[in-house]
Amino acid sequence: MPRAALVTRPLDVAALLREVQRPANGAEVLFVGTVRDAHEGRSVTGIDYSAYDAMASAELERLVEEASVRYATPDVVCEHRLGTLAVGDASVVIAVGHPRRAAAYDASRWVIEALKARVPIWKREHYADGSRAWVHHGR
Amino acid sequence: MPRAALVTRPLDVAALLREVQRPANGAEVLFVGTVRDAHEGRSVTGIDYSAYDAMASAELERLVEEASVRYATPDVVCEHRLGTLAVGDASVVIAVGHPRRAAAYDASRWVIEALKARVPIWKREHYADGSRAWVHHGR
Amino acid sequence: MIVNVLLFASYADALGADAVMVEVPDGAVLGDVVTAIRGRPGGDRVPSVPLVARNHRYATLADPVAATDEIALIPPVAGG
Amino acid sequence: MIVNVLLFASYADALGADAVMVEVPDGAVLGDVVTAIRGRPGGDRVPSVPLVARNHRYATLADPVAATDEIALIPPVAGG
Repeated sequence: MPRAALVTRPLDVAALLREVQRPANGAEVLFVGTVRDAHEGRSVTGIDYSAYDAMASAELERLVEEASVRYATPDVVCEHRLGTLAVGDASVVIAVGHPRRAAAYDASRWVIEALKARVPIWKREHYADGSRAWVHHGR
Repeated sequence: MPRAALVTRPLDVAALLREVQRPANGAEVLFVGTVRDAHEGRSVTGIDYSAYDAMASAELERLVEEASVRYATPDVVCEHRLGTLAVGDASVVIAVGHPRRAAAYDASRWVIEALKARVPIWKREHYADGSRAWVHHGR
Repeated sequence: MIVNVLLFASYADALGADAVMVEVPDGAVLGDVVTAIRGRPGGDRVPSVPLVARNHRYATLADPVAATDEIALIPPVAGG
Repeated sequence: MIVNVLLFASYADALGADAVMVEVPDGAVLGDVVTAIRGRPGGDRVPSVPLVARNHRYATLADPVAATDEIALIPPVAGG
């Protein structure tokens, strides 16, 4: 069944992969978003992720349900981590299992794009010079 | 650095993910191919994977090198398992790390498609009725 | 009626609060709530047509508002 | 000259061997090797234009062959 969650612990990629593996599936695609050490030329040391928890959970759940219907597989799982993350930490994992690889890739891509467009989560970057700033996508 | 290998042990997805994580990367995409329980309407109980070992290794290495150049990232790793696999076992894992998610997805997809087109690996399916048959893609 | 409005991220910083109470006439729409918020100190940093959520779903500024609704102004999202 | 040709999967099953030795004239091309293989018992199950590899790279039937080359006939591949 599709499942989504906001968590404050490190994401367990192997566990999320197992969750979408079924004998009918021939392909699993995992997307892992990680904190980069640079953004628009500035040196980044970490990111605070915060959310409108109740709505972000609901929106993320609606989103994996929609992906499940759209791509015809029950095996769509997404976890997003909140709190202060260091460079290299995984902020989001999307796991999709599907009988066919093309659909597994497409569903995975659809979930991350929809998440970035719709789910009320914000990030504030910490820079090497000690300053911090809220980051918008597509800015 | 790009790396490819044919192996006869179970594939370790978490280790392959770690191999492509670097501070400059914001996205990792993992593709996992697994043995399905059915193919063209027949019930499958397992698959023997065999290869022209020397050439398959060389071709797989050329392929990850090419992906690395084509998609401008050193973080492309592929392992393919050989031997007799059961339903649910992972036969291939492709891990790509990249600063940008779109390129990570594209590189991952390119590697699996090229692998299926070019690398001299063969599979013989075992069916529930006890018979076995060599399987061709696109048949 | 009094409506409680949740603020997040850059909007919370701008208004100096995670939530503010605003008074709007009965029969008001979400646009009226936004106008009230923008009249507060720091409210000029909220755009005139921000994303707005009502009861955990995106809504439009023409949608009606009730005192029992959970209203939130949603700064540009940046998950992933 | 004598050329050793590696066979795999369905081709190995067809010829009943993982490798066969074939004799071709000096100056022969890979197409001559394929013709010789196809004349063996079971060789009719090898297509007239199969994939062929020389020294671990795909080659064409017009490419020359030397006795020291590692030649292989490659059945339709099915990795992944």
